[in-house]
Amino acid sequence: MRSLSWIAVLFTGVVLFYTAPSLPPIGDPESPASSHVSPYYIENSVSDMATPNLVTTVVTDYRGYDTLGETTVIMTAGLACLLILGFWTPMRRHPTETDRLSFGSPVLDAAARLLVPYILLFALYVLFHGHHSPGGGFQGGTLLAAGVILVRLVRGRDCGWGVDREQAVRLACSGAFLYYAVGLITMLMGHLFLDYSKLPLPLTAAMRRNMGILGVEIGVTVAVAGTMILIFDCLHATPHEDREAEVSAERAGAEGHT
Amino acid sequence: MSAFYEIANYWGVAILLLVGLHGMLARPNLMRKLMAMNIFQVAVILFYLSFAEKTGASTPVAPHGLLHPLAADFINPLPHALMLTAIVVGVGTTGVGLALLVSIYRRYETLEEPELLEKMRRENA
Amino acid sequence: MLLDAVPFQDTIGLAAQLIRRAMPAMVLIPLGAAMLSPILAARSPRAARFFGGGALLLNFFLSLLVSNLVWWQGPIHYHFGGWAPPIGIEYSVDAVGAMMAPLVAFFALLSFASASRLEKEWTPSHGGAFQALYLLLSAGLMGIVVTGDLFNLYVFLEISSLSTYALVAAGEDRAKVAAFRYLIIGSVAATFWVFGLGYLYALTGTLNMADMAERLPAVIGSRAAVAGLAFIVAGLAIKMALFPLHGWQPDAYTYAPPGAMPFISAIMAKVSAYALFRVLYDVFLKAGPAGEALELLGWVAALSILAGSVLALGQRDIRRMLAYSSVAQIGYVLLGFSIGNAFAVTGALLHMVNHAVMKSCCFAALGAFRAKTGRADVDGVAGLAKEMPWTAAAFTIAALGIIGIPPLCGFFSKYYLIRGAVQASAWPFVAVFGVSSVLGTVYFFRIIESLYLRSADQGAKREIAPLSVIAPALLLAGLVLALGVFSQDVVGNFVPIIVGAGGPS
Amino acid sequence: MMQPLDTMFLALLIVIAVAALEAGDLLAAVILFGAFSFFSATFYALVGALDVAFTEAALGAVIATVFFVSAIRRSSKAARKRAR
Repeated sequence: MRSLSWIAVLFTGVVLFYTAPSLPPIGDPESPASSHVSPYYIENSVSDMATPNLVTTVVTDYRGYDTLGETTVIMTAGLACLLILGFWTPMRRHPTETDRLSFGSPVLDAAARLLVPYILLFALYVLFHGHHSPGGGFQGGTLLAAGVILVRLVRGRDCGWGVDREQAVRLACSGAFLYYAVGLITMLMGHLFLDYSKLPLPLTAAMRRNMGILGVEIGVTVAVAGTMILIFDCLHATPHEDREAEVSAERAGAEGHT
Repeated sequence: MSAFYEIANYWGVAILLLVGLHGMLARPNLMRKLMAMNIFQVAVILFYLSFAEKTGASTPVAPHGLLHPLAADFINPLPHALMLTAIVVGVGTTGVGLALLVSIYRRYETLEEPELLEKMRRENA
Repeated sequence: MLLDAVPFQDTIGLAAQLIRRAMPAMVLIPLGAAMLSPILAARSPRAARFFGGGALLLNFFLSLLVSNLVWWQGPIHYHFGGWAPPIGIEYSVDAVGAMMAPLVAFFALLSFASASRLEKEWTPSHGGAFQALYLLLSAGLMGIVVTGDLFNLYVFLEISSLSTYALVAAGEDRAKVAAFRYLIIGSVAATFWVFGLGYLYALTGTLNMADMAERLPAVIGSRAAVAGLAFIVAGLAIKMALFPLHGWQPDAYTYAPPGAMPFISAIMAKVSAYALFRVLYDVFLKAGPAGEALELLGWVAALSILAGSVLALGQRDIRRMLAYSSVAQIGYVLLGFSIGNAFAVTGALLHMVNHAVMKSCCFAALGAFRAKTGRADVDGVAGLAKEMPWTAAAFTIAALGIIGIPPLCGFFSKYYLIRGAVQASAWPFVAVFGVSSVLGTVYFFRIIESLYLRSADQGAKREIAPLSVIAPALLLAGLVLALGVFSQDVVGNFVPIIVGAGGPS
Repeated sequence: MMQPLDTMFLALLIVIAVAALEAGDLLAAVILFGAFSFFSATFYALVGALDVAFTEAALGAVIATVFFVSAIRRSSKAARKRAR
C-alpha cells in the first residue's frame, strides 16, 4: 500500500505542477470561466426570479436538478449509516440517572437551555432570508441539526429531545421528497420538471420562481437536518450489548468510590 | 511579483491535494484516512474558488434594489454553487466512513490497518 | 390537465410527445420510490417491497419506450427548469444511451427479486433502508447514463457510489473493511473527476457536454486540457477497476451480500466505461488529442486484460476469481474504445451488454450454490451438478460465453473486437485477445470440471435453495443463448446506428 | 490587493493540514482538523465566497468534528471499559 501511495502522489504531483502555469491567471475578468456562462447568471438573476443572492439562484433554479441530486446524496448517506449501524437502544423521553452521570452537569445544562432556542431561531432566519443574504437550505438545515445535537450532547446519549431516531429517518426522506414534489407538480402539469415559473400560484412568473425556490429550500433544510441528526444518532447511540456492560460498569465504579 | 500571486493559489491547492492524497493512501490509522479525505476535498474546493475570482468584483450577492447587476462587478457564482454540493457530499461520505469504522471497531477491536489485516488473515486460516 | 398542455396531432405524434416529456422519469421513478420506501416500510415492509418492485417494473417499460423512440426518431433532449443548456442542466439520450438505459433498468428489476429473497436485511429494524439504497443505486446509475451535463454526472456518480458502499457493507463482517477501502478509493476517484472537470471548466467556461465539445478545440493546445483529461480518465479507471487501480474490487465482490451482487457486478463497471465513452467520443472527439490518449489507454487496457486473467488463475474463491475476470473483461471494452475503428467500438459496446448478462448469470448461479451449500469456493461446489442440474447448466453456459464459444453471445463481441484490431493492424492487441481467451478457458474449466466430474462429499450440510434465487440464473442463461443466436439481428439493427450517430466512422 | 493575505492564509492551511495528520493522539488530530475546517471557511470568506464559507463553517467545522469525536469516543473508550 505504501509504494502505491508514493507512485500515485508522484504522478499527481507531476501533472499538477507541470500544468498549473497554463491555467488562466486568477482573477482576470476575461478568463473563459467568467465570460462564457456566468455573465448570464449575474445579469438575469434579479430580473428572472427577484432573488439578489446569485448563488442561491444558481443552486436552486438554474442548476436546481443538481441540488435535487445533492439532497438525495445527503439522504443516501443517512440511510447508509442507518443500514450499517441500524440497531440501537430505544430512546427515552426523559434522561435517566445514568445519562445524567455520563454527561450532564448544571453548567452545561443551563448554557444549553439558553443557547438552543437562539440557534434554532437563527437557523429559520438563515433559511427564509436565503434569497437576500448568504444562507439558504443547507446552512439552515445544518444549524437546526446543530441545535438538536447540542441538546443530545448535554442531556446524555439516549435522550430523544425534539426529534427521535425514527422521526429523523422520516424527516430526511420527506424533506428530499418535498423537493422532488415541487418539481413533480410542474411535470405532471405537462411542463418541464422543476420549472417553477409554471407553478399553479397566482403570482407573476418571477415571484412564482421566488416561491418555488423557497419551497425547495425548505425541502433541503428538512432533509439536511433529518440526515445530520440521523447520522449523529447512529454514531453516538449505544447498541444493545454495550448498554448493559456500560451501566453495570458505572454501577460498579460508583460502589467502588463510595 | 504579481505573476507569482496569479498562480500562488494553484501551488497551494497542489500541495494540499498531495498532502491529502498521501494521507489517504499511506496512513495506517483508518480514522486519519478519513481526515485526509476531507483535506483532499477542501483542496478541490479551493481550486474551484480560485478561478471563480475576478479582481475588483464583490461577493456574488446583489445589493438591495439593484435591478440589473453588471457582470464585471460580481464574482462568478457558478463554482460557488458547485462547491456547496462538494462540501455536503464530503460530509456525507465522512459520516458513512465513520459508521463503517465504528462497526469495524466493534468487530475487530482495532483501527490500525496492519493489526486489522493480521486479525482477518488469522481468522481465514 | 396533462393532455391539454400537449398539442393533439395524431396518436403516434402524441405518444412520441408524451415519451419525450416523460424521459427523465427513467431516473425520477426509482428516485421517488427510494424516498418513499423508508416511510412506507415503517407501516408494512411487504407493501414497501411491492411498491419498490412495481416502480422498477414501470421504469423498465419506460426505458424500452424511450430507447425505441430514440432509435426511431433520433436523440431526445430535456431541459430542466425551463433553462436551455449551457445555462441550465440538460438530459440527452442518443443511440448509445438508448442501449444502456434498458440494460440498467433490466438488471435493476431482475436482481431486485433475488436481493429481496436472499437478504435477511429486510427486517423492520433497518426500516426499508436496504430497499431504498438499492433503488437509489439504480436511479444513480440511470442518471449517469442519460445526463448531458458533466457536473450532474458527478452528483449521480456520488449517489450510486454511496449506495454501493452501503450495499457492500451490508454483507458479513469482513465486508465492512472491504467497503471502507472501497469508500476511500472511490472518493479519490470521484474527487479526481471533479478536479479534472475543474480544469476543463476553467478553460471552456461551460459544464454541458455538447457546448464543451465545441469550445475545446480552441484551447486543446494548452497543457491544462490534457491534465483535465488525465484526471477524468484516472478517476474513471478507478471506478472501472482497471488493472493498476483495481485493488478494491476483489474484496468488495467477495464479501458483498449475494443478493445485490448480480446487479453490482454486471452494471457498475459498465456505466463507468460508458461515461468514459461519452468523455472520449462526445466531448474530446472533435478536439483531437484523444488520439495519443487513446493509444496510451489501449496499452493500459491490454495490461489490464493480461493481469486480470493471470490473477484469476490462482484463486480458490469463485467470487474473487470472477472479480479478477471482470478486471480483464472491462479491459476488452476499453481496448475496443481505444482501437477506435467502427468494428472495435461496435464490439466494445456489444461486449458491455454481453458481459453484463454473462457475469451476472455467473453471480446469480453462485448465489444459488451458496444458498445450497453455504460455500463459494471451488471445492465447495464439487459435484453439485447432480443435485442442481439446471443452475449448474446456467453457470456453464455463462462461463462458456465469457470464454467465447461460438453459439453464445461472448463469441460475437470478441469477433468484432478482433476484427477491429486486425483492421487497425494492431497485432499485439490481437495476441492479447488470444492469450486472454486461453487463460479464461483454463480458469473457468477448473470450476466446470469441479461441478460435473468430482463427487460431492456427503457430509456437507444441504439446504434447499429457493426457486426465486435459481430463477434469475436460468433467465440470464436463456438470455445469453438468445443474445448469441440472434446476435446478427442485435448487431444488425441497433449497433450500426450507434456507430453512425455517436461513435467514429 | 487581497493577494498577499490569501497566499499567507493558504500557507497556514497547509501547515495545519500536515499538523492534523501528524498529531500523536487521535483526539488532538480531530481538534486540529476542526481548526483546519474553520480556517478553510475563513479563506473562503476572504476569497469572496460567503455562501461556501457559511456552509463549510456550519458543516465542516461543527458537524464533521462532532461526528469524528463521537466516533472516536465509540471506538476507544468502550474497549478500555470492557478491557478493565
